[in-house]
Amino acid sequence: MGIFIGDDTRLVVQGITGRDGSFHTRQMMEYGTRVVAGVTPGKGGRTFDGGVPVFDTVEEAVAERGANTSVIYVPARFAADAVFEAADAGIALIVCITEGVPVGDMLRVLPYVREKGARLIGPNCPGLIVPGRCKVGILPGQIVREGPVGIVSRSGTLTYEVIFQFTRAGIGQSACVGIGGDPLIGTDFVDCLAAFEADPETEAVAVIGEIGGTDEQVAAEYVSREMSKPVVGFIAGQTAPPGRRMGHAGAIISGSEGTAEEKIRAFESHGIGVARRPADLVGLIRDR
Amino acid sequence: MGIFIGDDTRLVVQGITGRDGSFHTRQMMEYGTRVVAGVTPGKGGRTFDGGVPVFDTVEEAVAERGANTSVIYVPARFAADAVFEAADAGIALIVCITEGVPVGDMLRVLPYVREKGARLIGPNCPGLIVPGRCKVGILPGQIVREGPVGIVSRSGTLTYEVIFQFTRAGIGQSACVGIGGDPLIGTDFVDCLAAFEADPETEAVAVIGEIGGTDEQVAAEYVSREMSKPVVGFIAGQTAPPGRRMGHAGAIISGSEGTAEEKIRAFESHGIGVARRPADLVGLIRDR
Amino acid sequence: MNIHEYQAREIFARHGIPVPEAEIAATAEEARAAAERFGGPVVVKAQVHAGGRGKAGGVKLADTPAEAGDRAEAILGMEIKGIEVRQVLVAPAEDIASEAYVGIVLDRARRADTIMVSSEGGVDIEEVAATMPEAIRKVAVDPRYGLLAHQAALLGHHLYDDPGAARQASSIIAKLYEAYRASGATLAEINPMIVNPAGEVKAIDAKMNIDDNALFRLPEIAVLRDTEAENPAEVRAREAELSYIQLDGNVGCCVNGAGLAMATMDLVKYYGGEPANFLDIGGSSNPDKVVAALELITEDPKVDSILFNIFGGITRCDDVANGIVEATSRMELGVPITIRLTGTNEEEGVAILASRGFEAMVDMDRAVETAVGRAGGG
Amino acid sequence: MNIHEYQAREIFARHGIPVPEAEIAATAEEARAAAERFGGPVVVKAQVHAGGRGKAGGVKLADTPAEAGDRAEAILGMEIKGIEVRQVLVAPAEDIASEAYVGIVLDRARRADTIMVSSEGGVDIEEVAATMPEAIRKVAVDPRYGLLAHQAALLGHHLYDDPGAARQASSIIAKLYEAYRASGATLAEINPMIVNPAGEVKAIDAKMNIDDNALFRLPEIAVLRDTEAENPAEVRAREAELSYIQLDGNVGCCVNGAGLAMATMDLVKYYGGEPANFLDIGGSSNPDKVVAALELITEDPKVDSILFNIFGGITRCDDVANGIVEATSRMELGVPITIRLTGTNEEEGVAILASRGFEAMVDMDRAVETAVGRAGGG
Repeated sequence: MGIFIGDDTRLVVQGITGRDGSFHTRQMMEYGTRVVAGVTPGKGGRTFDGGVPVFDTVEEAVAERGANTSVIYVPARFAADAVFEAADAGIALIVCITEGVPVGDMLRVLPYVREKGARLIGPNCPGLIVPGRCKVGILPGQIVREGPVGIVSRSGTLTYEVIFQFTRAGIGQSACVGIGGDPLIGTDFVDCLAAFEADPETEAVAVIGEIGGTDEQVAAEYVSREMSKPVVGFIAGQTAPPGRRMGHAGAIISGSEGTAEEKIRAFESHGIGVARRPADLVGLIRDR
Repeated sequence: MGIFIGDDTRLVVQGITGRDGSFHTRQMMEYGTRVVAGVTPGKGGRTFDGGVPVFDTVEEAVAERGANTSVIYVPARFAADAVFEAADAGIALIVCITEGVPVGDMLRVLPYVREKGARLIGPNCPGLIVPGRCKVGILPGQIVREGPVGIVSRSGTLTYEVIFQFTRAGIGQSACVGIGGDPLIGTDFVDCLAAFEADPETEAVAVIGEIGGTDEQVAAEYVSREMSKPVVGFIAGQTAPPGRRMGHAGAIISGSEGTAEEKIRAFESHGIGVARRPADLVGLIRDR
Repeated sequence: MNIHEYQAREIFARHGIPVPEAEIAATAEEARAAAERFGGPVVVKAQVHAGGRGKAGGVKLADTPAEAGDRAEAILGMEIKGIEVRQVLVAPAEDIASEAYVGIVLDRARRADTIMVSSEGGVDIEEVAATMPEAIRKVAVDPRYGLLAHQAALLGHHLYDDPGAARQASSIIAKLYEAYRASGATLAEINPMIVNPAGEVKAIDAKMNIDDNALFRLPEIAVLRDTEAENPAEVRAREAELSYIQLDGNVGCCVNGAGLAMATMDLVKYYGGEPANFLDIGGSSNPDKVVAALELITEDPKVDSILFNIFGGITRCDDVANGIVEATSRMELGVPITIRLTGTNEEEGVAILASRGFEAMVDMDRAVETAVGRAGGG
Repeated sequence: MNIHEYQAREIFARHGIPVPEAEIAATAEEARAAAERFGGPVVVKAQVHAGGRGKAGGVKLADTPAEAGDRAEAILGMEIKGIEVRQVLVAPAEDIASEAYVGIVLDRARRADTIMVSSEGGVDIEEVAATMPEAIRKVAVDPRYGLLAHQAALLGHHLYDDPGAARQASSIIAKLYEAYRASGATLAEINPMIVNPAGEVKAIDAKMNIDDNALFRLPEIAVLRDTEAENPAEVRAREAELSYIQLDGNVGCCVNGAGLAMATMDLVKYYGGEPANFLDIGGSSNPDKVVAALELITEDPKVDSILFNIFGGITRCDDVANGIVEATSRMELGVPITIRLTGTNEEEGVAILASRGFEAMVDMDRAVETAVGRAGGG
């Protein structure tokens, strides 16, 4: 099972001929993801690596190759256009890896995607992986392992770190989703928690949050109200100074809002076990 | 009963202190419509005719007076703003009398009204009346009479003419709705036909169309597919030359589209009796 | 409102659409001089608010300046669909590798501006739609988001396989949409849009219709109205805030309300007559408008009979009656007048008319039939 | 990106917001001259990227030009939250009848720009929100429709009972939103917005934050960056495409990925140390970035121990190892270095480091604990 992607995924790669796009397309194909098409405007008619047809538009990739999922590796200035195009073409799941997308672009993209009935993951995210079955994005396939824990995170390498610790401890994952570090993202913690709750293969969930915004607080409330499965969490940025953007565009304490303390308190008050160190997540999951 | 308005109507008049607004407010109150508030920005705090409180915003009219219906008499350049405001304030039915609203304004207004769950009638319309109960707009109250025929029309005075002929012939009306003569309007024939079909007091419907667009053709199909009650029709503009705007912004034959012949053919092929003269409508209704 | 090709070209150019140079000429000599400046062969095109000018002989090629002068001479002053040609556009003839069509139009049914492109350019789009609909690609613009980059891109790709041409076309389409929106247009067309042998995409013809209702906030567009290219009576009617369209019949109609005015015309025809005009005096109660309306009707030499059809609502019957009395005291009608008057203040109106010897009827059909009879028809 | 008050004022003025005249001064003499030109009493305001400058003594009134010079003298060169004041704004002191607050900020939870107004101006809006939330009126702007006229109107009416003042405020709010959008802002504030005794509404203070990600398409905004007003090490880090923030501790951290970098800092603290910085070398595999990162860390005199924490994904461990080797061959670190390296090309990376005598660890906790110990903490 897993969530959002799986055996039915038919992937189109937007920006397949670019440096990042071509590299990760090969990685995804190696992992077993069905890459059915690529899109690079002006390069329609070519073939990528001798097997994947390249089109000028996503519309053609959907019409001719039945693509239902898209992953976006185009430069930031074209990322919003790429999401609009994928949603308009009827793509159901759009994963935007691109970092540096203007927040004003996302303001317009988010309602559009919703109106088209599509799901956007990202931008500025590592994508997602269902161990042993399908990977869309840039998460390293070698660190995951099949198993019962769902992982959702706003971060990239910190997610790898957590996955790595679980895998080393012999605990596999049902799916790992990086939702992205930007202030406005398509899929939030609650969306992923709901999917994990519904996924029969997931037995517990680890939520990796960080400073900035209130998504963790909303998630905590959701967990206590709607979830039957145990949830554990970690919040990065306890030592972050207020008012500074900690790398991620979304990781900033604004005034008194978005501190790690506030998020940890929200987790604890809603019954989510909070790890002081990433390594403690393993023990917390074992205890549940 | 009637449709769209009735005993529950609590009306706010946008532009109540203007020339048209004040005149028709008095007419509506005389007819028995419950006018609970007026709005004119900058004139909040006054009272209209000693009884109706005037506010700066529709929001206040809703909060303080429970307005649920709005009628708009503001100049064309402010009409779209007035509709946005009414929809945003939670008004359920917005009747825009104003003529000359730019079509580009309406393009943005229509989806907004729909998203807010409101209904817009007009613009460039005479409004509607439920004989003996409630009138919103400018239809002359003295020509209507209570009865079983629903009337819906794109026109103003032509509607009066038809109502007058019915009333003179002793046939009363369940409701008369002028949907407006512009290319883009909030409520179309089908919306009104559906409401008349659902209204237990309506036994038959007269549809008064004119050249331009395809609303009559769509309505004809709807009638044959969905309606149990008899429907008769008239189309104005059989002698109109192509390519010329016949007064109403929407009354124009574009290329080969929107001719009276085409509409009459659509009516007839879907079982709607078509009157050659407005006066023949009475006979057609009697025959059904 | 219609604007001329040369005016639409200027708007297009202002929005960055590649439009080849051209000059406007009101005389043969000006056309000759323009052709001389351009050098090679030129096209001479009539500037009129009427379709089908090509078929009417209003577009001609000229190889030399002298020939350009001759062509202009022939075109200037000719009538196309009843409108006299007063200006021609002179433009260098382009080498054309292929012709396409790009148009934006308000789609009433979809409640959206819709962009249409077709690789079959230079011909009437309705004809293409009828004979080879698969050549046309349509995209509706969501008014909340505007034209999205990928929409322009896929229209470009529909038109051209060559990536360079597709990119140019996408850019032109995006700019055309901007021009359309910024001008309050309800139609904007490039037909044909060409690719020349060098691979450059250009707009050769330019057409725009403007929403009259948007003009109040677009003074720079409003001034483009060429009243000389319009029917003078219609121009005067607009200035008097009347809605008037001259037709070919002999029954002059004066009605309050557009729908009722159309129905009145139809009824004239029904009773065997032919309407001389569409005339809506609107919802006002200003007697001056009635006077202006009567002036317009009586100045039309074809009119043999005048018909008033007034259903009082906002318009008050007494105001209309006063207008009729005032107008007839100022001028000699010369033809019979038939008056139908009912609704608001009907009694007062009827009394005013009676005091001057006019009879007023209540029934529309009887009034129309009478007026048609008085015109000698029916 | 932060911009200065005087820059935000210029943007506001360009969008038609009434902003009283003012001059920027870098010396006491310039401030004195400006005050002389203005005539009456003036305000002298520090231009720094830091909140709370008023409380820090960075805003002073002056009655005479000489006094303005003295005030500027006192403010220029002072440090506000660690940042040196290099410029002051000199503006005529306004007569104030009432003060209000207007702000626009990206509301992440609502996924919309949100406009907030409060009749309690001149004070911190968070304070107003905490003490008298009913004074604040918020309106979310639907990004598909933009700010609608009635929204601006009702915010104006919330602020002022007087129709004239309400109308002016609505207009200012609409223009502020335009300025906000056109500048790629994530925050725009007027605090206070005043009414003077003549009933004129004006923006007295101006504040804007800009979305760094939008700068690529706004060159006219990008040039407003005042690198002199920022931490020099952070400026250099940005030029090297590193994300770096200097802190007060002594364990220098170099990490790939922002989340992991924060978690590493937290772990330093957990093991009893204090991080000297946040540093994310990003997802690149460029050894030059590693060199630049090491330079930044070693130049910070507080650093007693360096910690690398690399989880290879797109970043390859061998590239990072090469960067470390190259940097240490060019410069003397002077402090111990602890390296955690795992993920893509881990073996190659470990081998490269081993060949130069560096030990690499796989476990993050052990590495952090070691680095803290080497810093003398823990």
